[in-house]
Order: sequence, then C-alpha cells, then structure tokens
Amino acid sequence: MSDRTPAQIAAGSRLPPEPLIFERSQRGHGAQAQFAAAPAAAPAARRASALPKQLLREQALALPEVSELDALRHYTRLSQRNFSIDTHFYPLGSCTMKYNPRACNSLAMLPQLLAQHPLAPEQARQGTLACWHELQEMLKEVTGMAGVSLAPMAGAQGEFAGVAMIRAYHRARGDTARTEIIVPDAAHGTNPATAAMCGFSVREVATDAQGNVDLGALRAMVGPQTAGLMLTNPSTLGVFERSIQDIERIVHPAGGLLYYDGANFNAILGKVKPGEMGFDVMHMNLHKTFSTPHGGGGPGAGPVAANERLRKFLPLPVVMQDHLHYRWLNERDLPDSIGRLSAFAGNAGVLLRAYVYARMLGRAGMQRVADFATLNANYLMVELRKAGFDLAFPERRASHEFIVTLQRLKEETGVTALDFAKRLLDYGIHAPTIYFPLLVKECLLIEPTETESNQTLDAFIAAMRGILDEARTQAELVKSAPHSTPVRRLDEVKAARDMNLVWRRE
Amino acid sequence: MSDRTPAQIAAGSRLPPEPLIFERSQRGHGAQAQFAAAPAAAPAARRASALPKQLLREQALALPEVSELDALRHYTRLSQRNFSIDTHFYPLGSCTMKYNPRACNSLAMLPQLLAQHPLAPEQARQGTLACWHELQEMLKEVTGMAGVSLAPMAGAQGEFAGVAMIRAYHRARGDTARTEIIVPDAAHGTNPATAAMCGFSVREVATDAQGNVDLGALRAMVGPQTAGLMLTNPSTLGVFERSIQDIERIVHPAGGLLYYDGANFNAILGKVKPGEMGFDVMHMNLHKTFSTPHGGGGPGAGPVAANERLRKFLPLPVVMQDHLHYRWLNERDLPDSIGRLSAFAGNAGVLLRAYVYARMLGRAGMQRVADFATLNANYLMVELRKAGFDLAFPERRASHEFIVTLQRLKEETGVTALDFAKRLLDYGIHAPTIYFPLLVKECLLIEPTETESNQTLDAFIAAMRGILDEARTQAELVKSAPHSTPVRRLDEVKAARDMNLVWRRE
Amino acid sequence: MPFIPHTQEDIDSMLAAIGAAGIDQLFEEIPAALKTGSLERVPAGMNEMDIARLMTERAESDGRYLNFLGAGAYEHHIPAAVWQIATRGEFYSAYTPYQAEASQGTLQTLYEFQSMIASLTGLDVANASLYDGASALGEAILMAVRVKGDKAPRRVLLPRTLHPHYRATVKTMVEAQNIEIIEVGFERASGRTEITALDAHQNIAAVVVPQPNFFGVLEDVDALTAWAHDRAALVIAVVNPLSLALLKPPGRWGTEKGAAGADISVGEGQPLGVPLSNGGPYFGFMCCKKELVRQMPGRVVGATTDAEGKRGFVLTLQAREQHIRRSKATSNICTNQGLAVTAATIYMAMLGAAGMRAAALRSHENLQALLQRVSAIDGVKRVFSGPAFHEAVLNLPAADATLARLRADRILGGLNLQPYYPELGEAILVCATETKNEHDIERYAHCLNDALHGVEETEGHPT
Amino acid sequence: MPFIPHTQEDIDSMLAAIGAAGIDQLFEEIPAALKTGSLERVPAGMNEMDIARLMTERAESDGRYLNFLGAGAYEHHIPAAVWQIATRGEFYSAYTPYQAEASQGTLQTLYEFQSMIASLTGLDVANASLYDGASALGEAILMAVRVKGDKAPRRVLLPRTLHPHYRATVKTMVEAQNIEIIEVGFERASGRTEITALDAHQNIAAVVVPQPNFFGVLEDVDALTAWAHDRAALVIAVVNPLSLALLKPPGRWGTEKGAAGADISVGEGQPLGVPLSNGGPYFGFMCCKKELVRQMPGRVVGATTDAEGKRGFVLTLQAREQHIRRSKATSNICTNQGLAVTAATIYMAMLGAAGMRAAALRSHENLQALLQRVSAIDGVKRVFSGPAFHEAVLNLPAADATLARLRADRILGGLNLQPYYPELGEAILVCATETKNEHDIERYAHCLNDALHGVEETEGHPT
Ligand SMILES: Cc1ncc(COP(=O)(O)O)c(C=O)c1O
Ligand SMILES: Cc1ncc(COP(=O)(O)O)c(C=O)c1O
Repeated sequence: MSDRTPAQIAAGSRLPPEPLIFERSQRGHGAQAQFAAAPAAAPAARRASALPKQLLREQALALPEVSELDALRHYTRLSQRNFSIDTHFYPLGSCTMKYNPRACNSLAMLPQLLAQHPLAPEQARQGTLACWHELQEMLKEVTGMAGVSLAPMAGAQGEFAGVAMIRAYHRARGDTARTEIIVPDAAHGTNPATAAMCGFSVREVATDAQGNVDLGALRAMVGPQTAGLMLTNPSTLGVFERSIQDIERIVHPAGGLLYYDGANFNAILGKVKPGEMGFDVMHMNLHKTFSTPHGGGGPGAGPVAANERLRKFLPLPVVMQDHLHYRWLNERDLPDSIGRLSAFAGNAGVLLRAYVYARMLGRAGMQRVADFATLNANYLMVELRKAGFDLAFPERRASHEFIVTLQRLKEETGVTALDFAKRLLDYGIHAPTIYFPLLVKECLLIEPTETESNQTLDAFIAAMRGILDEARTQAELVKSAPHSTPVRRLDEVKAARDMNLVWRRE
Repeated sequence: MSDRTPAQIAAGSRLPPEPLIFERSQRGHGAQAQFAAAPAAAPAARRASALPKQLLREQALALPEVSELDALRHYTRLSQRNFSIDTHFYPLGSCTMKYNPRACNSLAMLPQLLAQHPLAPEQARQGTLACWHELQEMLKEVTGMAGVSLAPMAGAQGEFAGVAMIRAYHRARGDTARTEIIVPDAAHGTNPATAAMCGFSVREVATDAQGNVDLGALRAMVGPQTAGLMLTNPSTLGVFERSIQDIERIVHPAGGLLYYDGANFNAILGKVKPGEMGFDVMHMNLHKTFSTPHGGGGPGAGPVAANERLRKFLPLPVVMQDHLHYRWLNERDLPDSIGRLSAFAGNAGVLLRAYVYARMLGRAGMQRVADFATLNANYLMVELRKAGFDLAFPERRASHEFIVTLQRLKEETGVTALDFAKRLLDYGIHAPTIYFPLLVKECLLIEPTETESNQTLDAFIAAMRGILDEARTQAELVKSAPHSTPVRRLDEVKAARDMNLVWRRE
Repeated sequence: MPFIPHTQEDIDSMLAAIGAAGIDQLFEEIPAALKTGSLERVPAGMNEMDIARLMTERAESDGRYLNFLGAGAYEHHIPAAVWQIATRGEFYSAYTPYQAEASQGTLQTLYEFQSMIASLTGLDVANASLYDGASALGEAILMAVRVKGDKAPRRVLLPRTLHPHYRATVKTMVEAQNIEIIEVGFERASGRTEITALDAHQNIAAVVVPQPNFFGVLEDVDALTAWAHDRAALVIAVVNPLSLALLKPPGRWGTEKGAAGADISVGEGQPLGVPLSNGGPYFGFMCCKKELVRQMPGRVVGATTDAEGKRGFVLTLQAREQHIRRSKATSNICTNQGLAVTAATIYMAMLGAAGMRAAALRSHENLQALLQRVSAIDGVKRVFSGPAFHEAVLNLPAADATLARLRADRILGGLNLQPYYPELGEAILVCATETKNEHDIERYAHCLNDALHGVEETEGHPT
Repeated sequence: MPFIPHTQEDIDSMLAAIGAAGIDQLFEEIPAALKTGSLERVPAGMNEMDIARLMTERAESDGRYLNFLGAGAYEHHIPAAVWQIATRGEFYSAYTPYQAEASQGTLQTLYEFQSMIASLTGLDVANASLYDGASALGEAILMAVRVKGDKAPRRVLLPRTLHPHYRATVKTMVEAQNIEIIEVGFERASGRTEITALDAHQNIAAVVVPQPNFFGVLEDVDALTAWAHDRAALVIAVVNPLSLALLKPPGRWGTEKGAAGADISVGEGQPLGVPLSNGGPYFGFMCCKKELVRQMPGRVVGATTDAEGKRGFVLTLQAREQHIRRSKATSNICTNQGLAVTAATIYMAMLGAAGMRAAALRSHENLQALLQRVSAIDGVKRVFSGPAFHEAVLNLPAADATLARLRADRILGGLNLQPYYPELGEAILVCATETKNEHDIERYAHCLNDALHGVEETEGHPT
C-alpha cells in the first residue's frame, strides 16, 4: 500500500509488488505478545551473563521488527502473489499438481500429533506408528515390492537411497567392478545427479523416435561394469516404455539391477506394479502420487521400496508390528541397512498426510487415479492437436502427461515456449513444464491430473487456442507477456550476475 | 479463469471477476469424499421410504455440484476479492477494525471446544464456563457495572436487552407512563431502531456546534414520559461528550435512565467507566473493543452490563461460580430477567475469542488501548488538517476517531465523499465510513485503531494528499474510481430496481 | 506492548506533530472526576504461549463424550476445507461490505448463500442472516404482524411442539409489541400439533409451523398450512435446513391442498457446516415470498452491473434497515453472522444436493436403528408414534439418573425433558446423526441397558 | 468418486473426442502381462468423516506428556499466526517457483528467509533449504571437499560431541565419495571437544564444529576455528539457529584470534517455528561465504528487476543444480522443505531479534533453574562442567527405569544416552525451553525424586 504513489495508480493497475519485510521494519516494533516473559527474578547465576562473554553475540541481528499485524499482513499479501492449485489450474508436467485434500492437512496437524517428540519412546506414540506401518503396507501392495522404508524426504533422496542400496548389494556380493549407472537421455536431472552422489559414473542411453529407450544402444552399453539402470515409466516423455520387458531381459542377465523412478507413478497406480515389471528398487514421490502438498517447493516424501533381494539394505528407520505393539527397526535390527538419511524419521507429517489420502482413496480409489489422470491427459492431447498444436509423439497414447512442441510456431512467429508459458499466466493458468525433457525442442510438458474437471480442461484448451491465435496475429503481445502479474518478465541474467541473495541495510 | 476471453486480457488487467458457483456446477460433480456412506444394508423400515411420501421433497434442489477442488478454488479466489484487516488498512469509522489476533481464533477453535454441545450438562463443560465467568468479571470491572450477561449476539441485540431492561425496570415500579426514549440526532441507527423494537417512541435531541448534546433541547424534552436516554460516548461524531455529568443531572432526577452504547468503548477502555459516568445499563461490542473478528459482517457479541438497580433484569443465561463449580443461572434463579435472546447462550465462540484477547491484554494492556487508539486518531487528524482537509470539529480533540468533511471540495471540484472513498480503494486502502453520521455533510469518519503503526498512518496521509491533489487536477479520475478492483463502480439503483437476489437457472 | 507497535520514539514524534505534551493531554476533555484509577480486578496480561496453554488445558479438562444430544444443535460432519477457507484473513477480518467494489468476495458468497437457502426452502428470496434460529423466528413474527398491517389482529399461534427456547426467545422479543402469542398443544399419541385444537382460535395473523418439531416428529405441514391460509393467516415455517434435502420445502407446503406454501421460512443454520461449539456462533436464516421482501429484516445482497457492464454484487434494499430508516426500520439488526454464513455456503457448495441428502438420510436411518435397538431394552419406550427425522423422545425410568450414568460412561445420552414437558413424565430427547456408526449405537444401547439394569455402580461421573 | 469429478457422461464425451472405446484402451500400450489384477491388501476407501474420527482417536490415544526431551528437536512456542498463514492455499499448494512472475509470494518469502538466516549465522549467503539439519551437514561436507578441490586431502574431522544421528547420516551420505571421516573425542570433564587431540590429525579438508554440541555444552568455537584455519581446513559450523540470537554467529568465530569465521554453517531449522511433529517436516539450512556460493547445493533466490524496472525475485545460480548440470550438479536435491521455511520466515518476522533473544534467554534460564533444582536430589549429578545452552547431561542411577517411571507420571524426562555414549554410564540428556514454567520444573524435580527415592510403585506406564 505504502508503495503506490499516485502516479503509479493508473486505471487498471495490477496487484502491486509488496515491499520487503525489512523495509517495513522499525526499531522496537515487534510482536510482543509472542515474546517469552522474563522470569520474575532470575538469580544472576541463571542469566545469560553467566555465559562466557566471548561466546555471546555482539553483532546486530538484521531481523525485521514489525508488529504482529504488519507481519501477518505482509505474508498474507505475499501469498496472494502466488499461483497455486487452490487458486489456478496448474498443469506442470512431471509434478502431478493434483488437489491436496484439506483433511489431509488438518488431520496431520492435530495438536496432539504436532506435539509428539521424535525421540519420544514408542509407547508414547503407538497411534502414529500404526499409521506409518499401515502406509508401509499399502505402499508394498501398490508397488509389488517386499519392503518399504518411509525415511527419504523427497524423490531425490529416495533415489539416493535406492541407488545406494544397489551399490550395497553389489558390494555385499564382492562385485566391486560395477561402477556405472545407465540413465536414459530423457531422464530427470536427479537421476544422473544421484548416481554421481552414490559414486557411480553415469552413462546416458539414447531415446528412439517413438520415445522408447533405444534397445540397440542399451545392449551395447550394458556389461559387467553395469551396476544398474534408472528408468521412469511412463517416461518423462509422457509415454509408457513399451519395451520394459526387453530392457529387463538385457539388464538383469548382465548382472545389473533396475531402479524405478516413481515420479510418474500416478500414471500407473493400480494398473501396473513396478515390482512386477521387473524393477528391483524404486522410490515414490508422495507429494505427487499421494497428493501431499508441494508447499512452494516442498516438503515432499520419497519412500523407497525394494524386492526381496534388496530389502535388507533399506534405509532406517522402518516401522514394524510386533503383536499389538509397533516399534522402530534400528541399526541392530537391520545391520545391512545403508543407514540413516536424516536426524529422525524423515518427513513424518508428510507421511501422515499421505496416509490419510491413501485411506480415503482406498483400493478402488487408487485404481481410479491412473484411469482419470490418463483420460484427462489423452483428452487434452487430442484436443490440442485438433487446435493445431504439434505433439512430440503423435503416434503414441499419452500417459498422465504429454508433450507439445512449439518448434514450428517459433520458426513461423518467433514465439517461444517461454513466451507461450508467460502468456498463459495472463489467462490465469500456471504454465506447463517447459524445456524439459531437454530432448524435445520448445516443449511444453502438460499434466492435467485426475482431479481437474472437463470444464477446466476446456478452459485450458480455449486459452491455448487463444494464444496460438495471438502468436500469429500479434506476436509482440505474447513475447512481452506476462502483463497481468505483479511483476512483468524478470531478468534472470541480471539476477545471476548481481548475485543479490540477501538483503542488506543500505 | 474460464471467463477471460483473449480480448479481455489486455496489458495490465485487474483481478478478474469470478463466476458464480452455480455456473461452475455440472450434474454429478460433487465432493464425494464428504458424502455420508449408506449403511451396509438398511432394512426397509429404516429407509427414507418409510417416511410419508407427502412429506418428502420432490422439487429439484438448486445446489451447485462441483468437486471439492472446484469449490475450494472458487471460495479461495472469492476471498481474494475482499479487502480485509489482514490485507489492507481499514480505517472504517465506528467499527474499530483493529488487528484480530490469530491466537484468539485458533484457541477458540480447539477441537474439543468445537465439539461441545450447548445443552451438555455443566459438569461436562467446566473449562469453558470458567472462561465465560472470568470474562463476565473482567467486563464488570472495565464497565464499572454490577452485573454482566454475555447473551446478546451483537451490539444491536445488546441494545435491545438494555432498553428492554429499562422498560422492565419502569414496569416493575408500576411506572407505565414512560413511553419515550431520547437519542441524539447523531446516534447510530440501531439506537432509535432498538427503542422502537422495545415499544418506545423515539425523540431525537439536537447536537450543538461543538458536537455535544444540546442541553437546552434535552432539558425541554425530558419529563415523566422519559424512559431513558441512549448515548454513545465518545459520540459518533468522534468527540467526548463533555457534558455527560450535566446530562446525568437532567435525566436521572426526572426518573429516566441512562443507556450507554458501548460501540466506542475502545476510546475510553481503562480511562473512564460508564458505570461511573452515571450510566445504568450498557452494551459492549466485543467485535470492536475486544477484537473478535468482523467476519464479513459478523458474528459479533454484545454483552450487556448493568448497575445494581438493573442487574436483576439481565437476559439469560448468565454464568455463576458456586464454590469450585460453575453453573448457568436460569429463569428460576433470575425470575425478573427479560428472558432469553437466543436458543442457547449467544455467540459462545466469539466470547471465547474475546476472553483470550482480554487475558492477553491484561490490566495494563487494556489501559493502553484507549491511549494508542486516541494517539493514532489525533495524529491523523492533525496531519490531515495540515494537508488541507476540513475537520468537522476543528476545535475538539479527536477521540479514537474523527470526522473530515469534503463539502468544500465537492463545491470546488464536484468530487464527493463517495468518489473519494472509491479512489482510496485504488490506493489499497479501505475507505473510512462515509455519510455517517448523517449530521455532517460529505463526511468521512476515520478510525485508525491502536494496532496500526505510524508507517501505515503516514501512508494513509500520503494517499489522502494524493487524492486531494487528483481531485483538483484530474477530477474525472477520482469520480470514475475505483479503477483497480475486480469490478468498477457498481450500480446500486439498478440492484434495488431489479431485485435479483437469488440465482436461477436460465 | 502486545498488538500496539509504538515505540517511545514514535510516540514522541506523533505527540510533537499533534502539539501535545503527553498522551494524557489527549484526554483533557474528559472531566477529571470521571477518570478511572485502575482495573484492579483484571488480571495481568499473559503472552500467547501462556494463554495457549491455559486454553488447551481447559479444553482438555472436560474430556470427550460420545454425543447423542440434539435438541436444536446437531453434530454433523464438516469438511475440513470449510473452516480452513472461512477463516482465511480476507473473510475473517473483513466487515460488512459497505464498499462493494472492495468486498466482492463477501458479497458474492452471500448472494450464493441466499440462492442456496432459497432453493432449500423453496421460497423466492432470502436475507443474508439473522443471529440464530430462535431470534429469526422472533423477527419473522414481528415481520408477519407488519405485513398484516395495523388493522389486522396481532395474534400468533405458536405450537408447543416448538423448541422451548425458541418460545422463550419469541416471548422476549415480542413482549413490547403488543402481540398475543397463543400456545397450541400437541396430540399425546403422535407428538404432532393438534389441528383440531387450532379451530378454537380466530383472527390469527400468523401460524408458526416447525418441521421437524422439537420432538423430532414430522408435523402435518400441508394441513397446517392449508388451515392457516384458509383463515388468511401467514404461515411461518421453522425448519432444519439439512432436513430439507429430504423433506418437502416450506414453499410447497399445502400446495396440493390449494394453499400457496409457507410465506416465511426461518431456521437455525447450524446444521450446515457450523460446529456445535457450545451454541454459537450459529446463524438464523430467513426466506420469504417476493412480495414480502420489503418487510424482511436483515441485510440483502443483490446482483447488478458495474460501470463497464460487468456483473457485480451490492447490499441492496437498504431502505429497510436501521442505518437508513432508524426507528422505522424492519429491525435493529446491524452486525449479523456473516462468517458462519460463509462457512455454510462453502459447506453447501461441497455437499451439494446429493451430499446433503446423504447426510440427512443417514441421520434418519441411524435414528431408526437406534430406536429399534433401544426399544428392546426393558423399560425404554418410544413416546410418539409419528414419523421422526433424526431425534425422538423416549420414556424411561429416572431420566436424570440414567443420563448421569451414561455420562459416567462418557456418553451424552440425550436431553432430560422433565423441566420442559413435565406432562411427558420421565422422558429424554435422543438424537443420532450421520456421525454415529453401528458401533456407537451399540455402545449407547449397551450402556443404557447397564444404566437401567446393570449391576449397581457408583456414580463415577465428575462432581 | 473422491477427488475425481467425472460423471459417466463426461467420460463418454471425452472418450468420444479421443476416439477410444473405453478408458482401458488408453492403456493399450502396456503389455498385457504386466497389468495388475488387484490391490487386495489396500483397505476399502473411507470418507472424510470416518478418517477424521480414526485420526482423532489415534492422536488422542497416546495422551499428552510434559516434555523435557530435546536432543535435536525442541519444543518452542509457535505463534498461532505462523501456520495459519503458511497453510494458506497459495503457499501450501504451489510448487517450486519455476514461473517467477506467478510465484513472487514464494520467491520473496525465500529471499527474506535467506536474508534472515544469513544474518543469524553472520555469513554472506544462504540457500533456500535442504532436507534437515543432518543431511545439510552431509551436503556441507561434500561441498567442503569440492571446494578444496581434487588434489586436496579428503579427510574431515567430526567431533563425537555432534548428534549421533547426524554422524550416522553423514556416514550414509559420504560413504561412496571416498571421504575419510575421523571422529574426535571430548574432554570428560567439560563435555567439550578436545582441542589437543585434534593435533594428532594432519591434512584435513574440513572440521565440523557444533554449537551448542549434542550435550548442550558450548564449545570453544574460537579456538576450534583458529585451529582449523591455521591448517587451511574449512570450518563447518552446525548450529541451533535460535541460539544465535544469543550466541556469537559462526561468521565471527575465531575472528579475534585471526581466523576468518566459519566458512559454511548448517543446522536444523526446526526451532524457528516448526512443530515437533514426530521429527518432520523440518528443514536444514546452509549459509556460506560468498566465494563458496557456486559450490553450494540447493535452490537459491536472487533479486532482479522486471521489464519495467520493478524489483522482483527469481531462482538463480541454477547452473549448480541437477536439472541443468545433471551428474555434475552440486547435489541431487530437487524438492526441498519450502513450506517449513515459509513458516520459519514468518516466525522470525514475528519474533524479530528481541523475541528470539527472549526465547533463547528464557530457555537458558529454565535449564539453569532445572539443574539447580535437580542437583539437590540425591544421586543426580550434572556430568559436564562447561556452560550449557538449553540442555544438559545428568548422571543418575538406572536411567531407563527412571525415565519409565517419569513416563508413568506423563513426563518425558529426557533421552537415555546409554545406547549412544556408553562411556557416560547411566546418563540422560534433559532439556528445558521457554515453554516450561516454574511449576513444570518443580513437577519434574518432584517426580524425579519420587522415581529415585519414592515409595515403591508399580510401573503404571502403558505397555
Ligand atoms: C521424473 C522425476 N524424477 C525425480 C524427481 C525428483 O523428485 P523430488 O523433487 O521429490 O526430489 C522428479 C521431481 O521433480 C521427477 O519429476
Ligand atoms: C455507535 C454504534 N452503536 C451500535 C452499533 C451496533 O452494533 P452491532 O453492529 O454489533 O449490532 C454500532 C455498530 O455498527 C455502532 O457503531
């Protein structure tokens, strides 16, 4: 408010930017109702002055000083400067931005649950342990795996756990020559990055014209040095990897293991079990398939599941049921475990949200997820093709997502996938994922999810049509988008050059 | 989203209007996770078919059918189309739009409290009864009264209770000739409306040039027909009624009673007690002085307090403490009570919010309320005068609010108080109360409250200055405001004429 | 200072701008004799941490009960989303939408509410809320008398099957208006209002018809409406809005018999997504026929267009209200129950017709199951034969002691009707909504049986 | 269908548009042999009402304890506003701000967070979060080794005074990177890392320095930093961020001794407004000197300007990240702990320097009061003499049995150190934050005394 000078307030102005909280700060303003009261009379011995002076802070602390109202107002106003599932259609490919049921949040945040200490003895947390145990069991069933650990805190950490288990497996057999992990060139960046963190060198295998792994190239690559192959299926290209059985017949006999990146599990939940496709170990992204919130970037949860061969290497801790009592398995119970991934038991509250979601869906609900995610995606794909868009894989069925390429449009009009994405914001729609996978030029990876209604899909199609039209008739409007957001197109090059990463008082 | 056609989305468009939920409705779409499951197998005798057919609904029910996501998205988006304390400065005079502490809400909404049934026996609700009892005691102390009932559900119902008590008092004494209630001409509309609901005829007494009750006129009006006088102090004119002692000396000896309208209690909390000013009975607006939420129009709470003379007429129920046990007083305990005002015990949850707020403020905090509400108001008043605004009562101190009149501006530029108010919205500020009190032409009644910082006040002053300037240099911009809200100026005449009060399928 | 940001520096500079020596000087117009010394009996302030702990302890101190109480306030499932949205700051901390352009969120929500509740009641128009069901009835009676005009009789029939607290509230509210309230009795066998007894009364301005009535019994609303309309009396329906997903809407009452439906319909909105929370905040609703709208109390929202022709919403028909009409207003109501209405609107949008029907139906079925189960207990007898919605009256030996026994088992077993209807003997009103499952019903029956016939127990309930 | 709006009609028309006969046909590319029959072991679905009841019962089943556990997760007061804002849909249901113009809310919040946490640690830059404190330390070690370059020694000193779970996590994370982790011991009397023992080690890439350490003891961070910098080793500080309102920030460690402060600082962000909630979601933070920023893992937000010159925020320095650099990235992290960071930012904005100092100070004072009180109990002895922050180690007879006794009194009395530090004998780690009052401390001491010396009791705690 304070920052809108009369001149700025012309007709039709957009939601104005919000100043930094530091710029609202005034010395001595603070949310005093939140301050801990000093004890009536602390004997000198108890006071901070009893601490060695050289250990104390002398430097000012550049935290804002604002009233509770001003803080609340600031962050409320900031929140309004976000697109989100709760306010906008958000077809961000690979991210499964489905509805996050509100009950999952409120039930995971029941006051008694929030008060539970992570090191409280098991006797004091049986109710919570029961939830996690049941979640483990459900995940075993949907993955077709023999064991599950809920420890990983996101997909990438799940990948780390899985690939570390592959490493541990080969090591346990004395098979130390297996130094390579193979990933498709279309793989998500976390796959190669994970393999590297686990000490493997990474080989990329090519994709064929239909979006499948090039089997010839794969055959040529696999050998005694192969520790394993990481695969997303349906792949990041939005198609089901049809040759998965062939791939299995190439990798396993050569002594390699198969890792399933479960980021796209939403597409096949209840349809196909990775364990039955031949995968040895996998992770799930609960913040995708099980609808826990994305929270502006997290937290997620990336449970890892493994078949009989690999389960003994699962990360700690794991919950087990011992008669009517639930308890944690620890280092002594699972001596072959790859170990701990966090100080406590992972993103416990996220797991509770996923548990509530899973129980609400139940058996039948889970099977419907893939059905309708796929129906929505195929409908959009077909309608966009009719509207004149080019599909990356026009011969294929969409899985839960699909790719449109704007390469031709770019050549004709100069409008890029980035421009197109920014213009969608003006239509009140979050842009799909762009420029991923890197393989397809000027691509939009579009994932509607099963929770969107046909009405919303139709509105999206209309917007896409409208922008296509604009691109052809008034390209400048698209190239200078967005026009209706609090800020216009932002300069990323300047950001990287200036490296203005923290605010400093001038 | 679906309603923004490409043509509408020009550069710098505003937050678009949101369709009606009915327009999002599609048959069979519904939030199925919320539906009660049918019992496994209900014997025929239990089914609705067992109900007499002629009592059943045959007509369609025009409720929307939308998914949980669509409902959530709709109301989230609607909420963003509101100004509110949490997002905007909201100096709405007479309404005390101060910060509503979030703890008051969450503590009043603890699951166990929400689950308590209003007819549950006292034994099952001692914790809650204790809160209300303590609230009654605190309100007695700040009002200087002998008894309090928390029953009234808003200020106007508190007024009703108080005036009904005045009526009951006179009746109990056999004094049935007292048929008139006097109210100042500047009084809030609820005062005369209440007096009428209580069966009195209403006489309006004039205000003098300084904003005080015209004592001569009052003297002339008071007599054996006078049941009482209703007074707000500080008055709705934003000034303290200085002659309150004289007024008391006119009304009481004539056998009339004094009713205190506590809507402006924020201005004198901890400074002056109405009971000590000579008032016999009063209400408070907890949604103002005790910061319970205004909720888009309510709920509020309007406890009524009375001195020794009138306390036996208090409305039911009232909480009392009996040794260590709390219990409700009912008709048998208080046979002279004016009776019940609601099915249960008033806006119980609002009372809990007020209780939490009162405990957080405590003694010292309550006394600071009036100090800083008054400081903020006087600061704004002086600065606006310096900026060239005309004050309604330039000779007087502001109480917690004050009046600016734009009569001169209107004559000079044609810009009215309404135009000015609408233009403030473009600056991201909610308009002050306009055209109330009716007495002052083209008036803005401005109440900043104590919870706003000087930074916010200064931003308001800058905005007021800016608009004043615009009014003089580009009046049309102001007269056609607002420009940045989801809808432009709305046609109230058409609304009254069309009487489109409910949506119907076309 | 909690909630007040000012530092001494701020204060000094503001005082300097004002030209005052101190804050006290700002109060100089208040006669010194009136100034208060202290607020001794107000305790010292607490920080949020301490009050949070106190409230949590108090909330937990009374424990949780399995609840079979109804009697005007009903435990229903409320989707988690409802209050998460309703308590968003933009709804929670806004006020009456006087500035329409800055309040489209609230205004459109209220318009949607009016549309939904009007559809439920089958009437033309609705207001944006009154305080609660009981006071809404009081307002409806005042309205009906206004509609009838100065020359008409000021006599209203109020059935004894109406909630006793509603009757008490009406009494308080019409007390000064010279309106005669006549209570009419009910048939001892069916629990329904006695239509033949009505005939004793002439020159009636309005008849109040509850559906379901306080006993959970379904009244013969068609006959009552026809009776009233035959005598040119207005019909005021008092309904449970959730039940209207299943039951005939007031707007259609008596239409087969040639009557034109209830004229005004009011009720308690609580069943529509508002938690029990000790009795409030709830909200009263009011719908009526279009031709009566100018006598309706309370705020009303209407659709209109803006300067560019876009649809928008405003408060309308304000000439009925106190801030315009003052002593001639249709009511003194100003602040209403907006937030609870917002929640109810979201609730209805989420459940829709099918969800509300399912909730109503399941409640009905649960009551039937409960009645079937407890009727088998020796000494327990259903009092009324009429069809019931989700509550019913039971006769049993020693109501008070039995309820105390159930309480010791952490069950709120119902409402003792003795203080309200001594003529029914030892009786309780018991309720089962969709929130109860078979296990709960079994537990109720089991504990009730124990209470009545079990081994002698010590009364284990608190104080 | 829960959460899926489609009706049969919708399905039919969509299939028609697609040109498919049924949904199954959309899966025709999946080899038939792979298709799953059923999910037998997944139970049937529940509606929200039933799951709400189940969760409420489970949450309540374990009851509430008075908590004196710390050990890396701390009970602090969290203003009600914090999570009410953080769980607003716009924050809760957004994702990584890839579209900056549509994500200024999240981006600016993260920028503010980076600024606040950098100020707390006294370092130049910060990232937008890592998973938790322990994994952040793992990342910091990998980063330090990268900074040192391929030719430098891959040897890191890890004090035994560091949280045992952090040490375990580090082990898992660096396992495959050919890094040698050397544990260094502590002085038995003070509980501080033994500086003289460090001298045994040469060619060190980095030294990890916890402050306060796992025992609650304050390390001599200046000496440790100076020691490391003298040997060209990087210093990785592991700090409790709330304590930094009171304690010297890592960026200043050793500066009086000529050292340049810690190079990297990580820690667990939970004390900043994140509830205990069984261990997560919390968040790890990482700050470092500006010159190391290109080796930092995790997302980073930077300020920039838009096409009109207005300030705005974007994700920046993405060339470090997996989606650009793939196998050469600084880490594989993608999804982080954004929502918890949002809450922490709001927490810090509300408390500010003064509020955080008050919380830290009060926690410190409460521990002192607790220690004073329990030291008077026969058999209870403080183990370490060094100055402590808000937790401390106590020796007492039979730690396990004593904790079980306290548990029966609904007190979580501390952590049994036996499994972690057998060398300390029967010892527990006990914590008191600002949430404890004098009454709580008295209750703790009283029950502890009873447990150790009281009349023989049966072990009343739940199985
Ligand atoms: C295909 C794929 N794999 C892995 C990941 C990594 O998951 P997370 O972001 O939870 O670490 C993602 C998520 O973005 C992904 O889309
Ligand atoms: C002076 C005055 N009196 C009475 C009232 C009525 O209070 P309520 O709106 O709570 O019924 C108001 C509130 O608007 C007011 O400002």
